[in-house]
Amino acid sequence: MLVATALVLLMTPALAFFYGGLVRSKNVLNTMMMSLASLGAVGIAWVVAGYSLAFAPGNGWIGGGAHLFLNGVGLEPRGSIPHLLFMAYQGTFAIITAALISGAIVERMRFGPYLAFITLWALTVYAPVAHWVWGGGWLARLGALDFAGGTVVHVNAGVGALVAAVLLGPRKDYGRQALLPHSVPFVLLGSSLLWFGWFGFNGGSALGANASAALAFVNTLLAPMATLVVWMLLDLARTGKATAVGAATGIVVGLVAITPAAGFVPPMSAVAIGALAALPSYYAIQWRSRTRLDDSLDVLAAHGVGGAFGALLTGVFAARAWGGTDGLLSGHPAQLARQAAAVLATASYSAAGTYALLKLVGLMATMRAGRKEEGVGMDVPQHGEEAYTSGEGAILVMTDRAPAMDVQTREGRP
Amino acid sequence: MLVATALVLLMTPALAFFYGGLVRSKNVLNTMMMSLASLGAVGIAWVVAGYSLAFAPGNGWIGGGAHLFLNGVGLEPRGSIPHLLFMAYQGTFAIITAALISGAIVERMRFGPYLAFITLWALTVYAPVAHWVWGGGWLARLGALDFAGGTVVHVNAGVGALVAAVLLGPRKDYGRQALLPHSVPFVLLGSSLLWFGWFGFNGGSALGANASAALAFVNTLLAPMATLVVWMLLDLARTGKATAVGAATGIVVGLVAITPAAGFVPPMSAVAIGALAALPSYYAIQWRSRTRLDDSLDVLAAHGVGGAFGALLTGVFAARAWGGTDGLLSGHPAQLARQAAAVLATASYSAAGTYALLKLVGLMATMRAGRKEEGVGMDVPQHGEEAYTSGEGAILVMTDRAPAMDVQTREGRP
Amino acid sequence: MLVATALVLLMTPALAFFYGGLVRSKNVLNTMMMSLASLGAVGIAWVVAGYSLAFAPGNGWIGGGAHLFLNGVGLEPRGSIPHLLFMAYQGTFAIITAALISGAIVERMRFGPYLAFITLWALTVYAPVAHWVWGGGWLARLGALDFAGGTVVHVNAGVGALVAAVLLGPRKDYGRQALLPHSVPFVLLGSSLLWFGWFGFNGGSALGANASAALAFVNTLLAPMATLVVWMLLDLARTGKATAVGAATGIVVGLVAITPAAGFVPPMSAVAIGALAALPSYYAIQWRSRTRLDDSLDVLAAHGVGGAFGALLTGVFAARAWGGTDGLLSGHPAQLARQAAAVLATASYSAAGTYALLKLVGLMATMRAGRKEEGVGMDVPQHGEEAYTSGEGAILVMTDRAPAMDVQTREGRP
Amino acid sequence: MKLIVAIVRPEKLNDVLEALYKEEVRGLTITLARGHGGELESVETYRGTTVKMALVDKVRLDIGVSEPFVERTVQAIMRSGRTGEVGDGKIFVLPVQKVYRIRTGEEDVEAVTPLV
Amino acid sequence: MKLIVAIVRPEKLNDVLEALYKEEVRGLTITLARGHGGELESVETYRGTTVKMALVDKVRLDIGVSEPFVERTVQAIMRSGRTGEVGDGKIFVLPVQKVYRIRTGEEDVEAVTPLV
Amino acid sequence: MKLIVAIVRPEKLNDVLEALYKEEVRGLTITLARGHGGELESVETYRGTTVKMALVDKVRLDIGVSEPFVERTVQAIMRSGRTGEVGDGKIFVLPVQKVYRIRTGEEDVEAVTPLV
Ligand SMILES: Nc1ncnc2c1ncn2[C@@H]1O[C@H](COP(=O)(O)OP(=O)(O)O)[C@@H](O)[C@H]1O
Ligand SMILES: Nc1ncnc2c1ncn2[C@@H]1O[C@H](COP(=O)(O)OP(=O)(O)O)[C@@H](O)[C@H]1O
Ligand SMILES: Nc1ncnc2c1ncn2[C@@H]1O[C@H](COP(=O)(O)OP(=O)(O)O)[C@@H](O)[C@H]1O
Repeated sequence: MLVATALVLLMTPALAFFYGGLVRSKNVLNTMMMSLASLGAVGIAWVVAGYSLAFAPGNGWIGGGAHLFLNGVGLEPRGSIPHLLFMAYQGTFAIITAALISGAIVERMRFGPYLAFITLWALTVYAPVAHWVWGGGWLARLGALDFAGGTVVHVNAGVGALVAAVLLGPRKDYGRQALLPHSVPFVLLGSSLLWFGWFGFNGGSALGANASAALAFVNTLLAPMATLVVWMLLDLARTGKATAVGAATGIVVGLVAITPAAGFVPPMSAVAIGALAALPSYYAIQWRSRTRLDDSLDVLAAHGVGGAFGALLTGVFAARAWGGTDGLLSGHPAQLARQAAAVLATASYSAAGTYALLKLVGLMATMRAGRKEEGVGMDVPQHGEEAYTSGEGAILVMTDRAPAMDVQTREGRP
Repeated sequence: MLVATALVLLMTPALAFFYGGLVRSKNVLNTMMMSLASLGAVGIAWVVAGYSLAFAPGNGWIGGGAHLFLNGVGLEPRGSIPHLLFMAYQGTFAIITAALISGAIVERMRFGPYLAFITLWALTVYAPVAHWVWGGGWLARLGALDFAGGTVVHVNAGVGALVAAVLLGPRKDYGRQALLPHSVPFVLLGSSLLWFGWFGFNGGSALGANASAALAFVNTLLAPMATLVVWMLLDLARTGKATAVGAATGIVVGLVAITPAAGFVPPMSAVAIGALAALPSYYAIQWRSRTRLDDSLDVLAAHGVGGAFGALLTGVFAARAWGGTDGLLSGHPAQLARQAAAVLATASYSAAGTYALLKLVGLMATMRAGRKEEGVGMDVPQHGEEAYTSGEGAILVMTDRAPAMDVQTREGRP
Repeated sequence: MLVATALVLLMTPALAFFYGGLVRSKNVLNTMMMSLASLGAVGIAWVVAGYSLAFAPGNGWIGGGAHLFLNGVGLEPRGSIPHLLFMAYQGTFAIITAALISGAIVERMRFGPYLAFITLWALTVYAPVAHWVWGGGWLARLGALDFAGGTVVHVNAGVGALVAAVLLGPRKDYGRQALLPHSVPFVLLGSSLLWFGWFGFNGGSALGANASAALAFVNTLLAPMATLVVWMLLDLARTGKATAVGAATGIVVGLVAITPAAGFVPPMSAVAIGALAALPSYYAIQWRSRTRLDDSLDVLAAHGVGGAFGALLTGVFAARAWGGTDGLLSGHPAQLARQAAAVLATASYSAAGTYALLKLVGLMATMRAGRKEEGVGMDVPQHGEEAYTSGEGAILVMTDRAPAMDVQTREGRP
Repeated sequence: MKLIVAIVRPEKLNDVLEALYKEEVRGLTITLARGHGGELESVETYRGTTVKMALVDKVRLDIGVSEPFVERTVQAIMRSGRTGEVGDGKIFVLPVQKVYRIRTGEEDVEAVTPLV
Repeated sequence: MKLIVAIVRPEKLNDVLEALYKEEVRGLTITLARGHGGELESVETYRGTTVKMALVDKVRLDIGVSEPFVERTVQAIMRSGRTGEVGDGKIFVLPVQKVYRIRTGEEDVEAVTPLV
Repeated sequence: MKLIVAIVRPEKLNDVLEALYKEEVRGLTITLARGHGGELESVETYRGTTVKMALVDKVRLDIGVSEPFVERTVQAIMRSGRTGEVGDGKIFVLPVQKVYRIRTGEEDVEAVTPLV
């Protein structure tokens, strides 16, 4: 479990590279910071209140205040692992879920309002949904299956991303100019590290190194392989060329789709889920890019669609013999209905919550960068840095001197 | 074991970066995809048939069909770990072995034929050899020692690479122009992640967190350190400069050389193996670069020579007290002969098999990219993407419109 | 423990990227090699003598010669893990500590003398200090707390860096031109992998997967989160912009500060330590950049100041209930005094030892690169390579021909 | 024959290319450059170091045109590259003695006329 | 004195350098550029987005030569840089008023004569 | 009007910019370039391959100036860009027929006079 938590933590920087490689070089630091800052802002919010809202005893809708400020969270076991570690593990999920949303609004949202938004989102949208499914809330009682977060994490983030993209509006050049990834190797690095980290995400969700963990682990290996193959074939069929960005996307979609099912389905079903999941996401991306919906890095198509589809397929393929409840193929169509209910409930709540929060943040501050800032790129105006510098023509400013210092530096040197 | 499997999986992307950094920037995506695609194509082939051919009961030469489509591979233990996990762990080995070969033919082989080739190679070359050594085949009965794949993985891939390089012929500019690595930091990233992943490769081959794993682990730490030191010294002696590409190569050679010996030799012998292994590979690279043999990324010198040398040294240094059979230094020269037999058998079979397969694939499709494609680089013609783009001068094409659309986009905007 | 050791090993390449991203592109290979070469040089020195000097039975000041050349270091348990593994784990600490110093002298120190220096430093400065604290030496007897190396690793390296920066003098353009990071994404990659590896550093220091490890682990998660938040707030307050380099630095400072305390303090104290530790390091960096002290990558401010502050805070927050001795807040101010003693002793010894060693190395060889070499960058003169090449205009030289060969190549081709 | 050298803002490049396209200017070469003029300098900070970027990213276009095209080309660039804020760039018109098309060896006016 | 500006294919650069070397043209400066002409455009796809690359990588050479070298230099580039397919590039010959060698302050012809 | 094209060492760029600043030359454009001249070539090795780098990094400055500024500008660059070792670079002075400021449409001398 220690290792699993470390692996999930690594997913957030991995996401930073996946997203960072996909944007233009003038926005890469901003994009990466949107993921990394979640490690700070959401992480601390989780410790202060999020964990308690999700996992302290409460009602069917939300947890209580018993664990605010980690009150009563110590080294005593919770299930088979120390309570503290359980809290940390769950915290890494909250962090990455919030960070996922950033893919919808990169290259145009100001950094301060973004930080405020994801911190609030983690507390008011993520924590309740986590409570519903894993904290003993109403979806858990209903019997919806979500092994490692297909609905809680991916549907939730995907729908949040959709709402955020709509509210912020498209980038000024969207649909007019080609907005190309500045470093595809970074995209491949990110998706590879995501896969590596995802073993902690799914494998660790068994909360122990047992047979369930082994199953979840192997399924996390097999499903993305199948998605990768199908995605490459779709690419080849459509344009005759298997793209690298497509391969990276396919891996992520396969990981997303197997997440809710990982510990509940036999391995060949994992292959099937992975292969099938390529289709809706692939076509969602094709369709999205022809609309005015600038969900810039396709969070909805990869995580929302992939997660929802995976959650439904869980209801199809789940088998009691492999650790789940029986699903459609084992003769229990009711499970599919429960899965659909979970997806719908999460999607609705996430949409409403994200909408309300963004409106609130929009009242406090301007969320969107100006056209000029967008033109120059977010890195310099928002972070005061460039990602790649040659240093030539940069004039050193002595911070403890008067404003006239740069002339003085120029002339006053030995 | 879960962790070890995840680590070995990570080695394939690590290889993608090691290889990707060494090529020119116009071929980096193609080179990286050659490794990453193995995760899909070989992975699925392994699940479908490869595992069965290697590990299902059969004769001394090949396994049977009992485990086709993972039939009968479940969570019951095989040895000390779940059978399914054993299958997955072995699958990651097949994936990386096939990917290794790509280093010999980068910057000129077309992607489709490459995919077909490595998929078939994994089934018809890798799976039988794995059966010989680890699946209870004739080399196992002979008593050849191969802890984690010195012959199965490295000699096998190295010889396959040699044959592939010869059959495809050199790149058009090979020996005429300098073909330089476009990003040495990526090479260093790749070799570092390879080292990290190799702990799973060697440490995991003990199939449990026991003393043998600890020994294999520590040896995997010590041998590359020694190789790195010797390599830097050789560099310094030859040119006065310790190169970074050399350091990365040295680390990989050390890892390769210790692979067959990891769990069988005492730690100071691991240091000796690491140190000695630098020599043949170092001089093989020097020699190769002066020939017409365009094994572009020196798979033969690093993996073939390093693996063979390591396998022989295993026969020298192995000691019963540390988990092996006694070797030459412990007074059993016979073990050295057995090791030599294993190396020769693997090399011969790999050469013959690779040759036959490439001829077969060559009958079906043109394997080699045209001169013009080679000039432009493989990324755009084969994958429809550039690795690093600035986006300027890229004209957006609306995919759902008529061919005249780009003019229309240029003029029809608000 | 296997995993923890692998994670700590990964920290050295992570450091290579953290440092490599911060320098100019003409020095990146040199900077990365300074970290990676430590894996070879210090690693082998550790095996040969360092481990024995630190951990073989000796007196209060230094270990003995019983374990030279790993004599008597086998698979028998030492504490709860095999002795060999304990040796390897401690070796990775020595390697990274020596590599940390390089941040103070990048872009100007010649590579050969650097190698000699860190090898000697590991033997004569690191090994004794490790003996004092962890090998049963006088600081251990005094009762100073250092969970995973706040003093041994960070104060030690930070002070060594200070001395090295002073003795080598500033870069020729320091304070005259802006010396900017050439790749901030690499810096973020490095700091993310450092965090990931640090779980092995702190979590593994409990030497087992027990409750103490879980506590250390969670604290290693929480403290940097708090530092990151505070650092971003300090940045926002000072310039209105949260920098990415700042975020990366903040994460490292938080990791450093929690290192001595990780297994001794409750989680909310870890948050407090992380938050507080941002302040001295932040202002130390601001102050340093206005002086003539060219500690180029702020090793002193991040590791020296952060480590010392963390060691003192350990004396404040440590609690018997969580595995430590009671500290100031639990009513034992004496512990704070012991911590201060440990910091002072380490700092003094490190300063003296580093000074003596550098003077010695300086007698043997010129340590500093010439002005011209500094202008061209260290990569080409010291390593014979460029980090990023396009290959155009590079003329191939046939190494086995006479000096006139390049004309011959130009003309003699088909 | 003239060589028109224009320095424009990178964010305006697509507009300029479009305008030139409409004027039937078909051949041109662009280079990434950095300019220094009266523009506002942007301030950046790296750890303790504060830095003014005195050089701003620009794109340079080199366009070889025959006499009748000079004015149209200049006007097209001026129209499409203008934002009205300091930093829009400059256009230089240089005399050219001779132009060759490498592919065919054609000279001068023929060398710059597209052969579609 | 003339300044010869040549735009050539990057894959031909080594050949061009070799040809110039044989003609004893010793000094030159190259810049990476991107060109737009009559070349076939290459199509790329990124997720749903399809893109035509209207700009193709080129290399620009700037060579200052004294009068007697002009013709030889131009011919050398034309010979070595030619593939015969659209996109081979152009050569511009610009008049130069003055040339200086920074190291010595030498002017004009001396400034471009190598002093080996 | 003249266009001054100077090739200088990158490590001297800051000095050159400073010298130009003191001479009140306010507008200029720089481009990264690589030069080939009489400089010592640097040798590099990658695995078994040894390579001579025949091209050395340089920076190119393009400065449009009115006649009275030509001499001052040239002298400033020569003074500040000189190290005395082979490889310091060259300065070319090209005639310019016309200059425009894109922002305002101003021409010639007005186009290069800063409007602070
Ligand atoms: N004299 C000049 N020579 C060459 N390039 C110049 C010159 N003056 C300006 N430029 C280029 O034009 C850009 C904008 O010029 P500037 O004078 O700042 O704006 P404006 O033309 O709007 O007054 C500069 O960044 C520089 O690249
Ligand atoms: N009028 C021009 N001015 C500047 N550069 C040009 C011009 N025409 C072409 N070029 C450059 O030459 C390259 C090839 O030109 P193109 O006309 O496509 O081929 P060709 O010369 O073989 O007919 C272009 O990519 C561009 O860089
Ligand atoms: N004839 C030329 N045309 C264009 N650029 C040149 C020419 N000669 C030299 N250069 C540029 O000037 C740089 C230095 O020139 P070089 O002749 O080596 O040194 P020096 O001027 O000190 O004798 C070269 O790297 C190249 O960029």
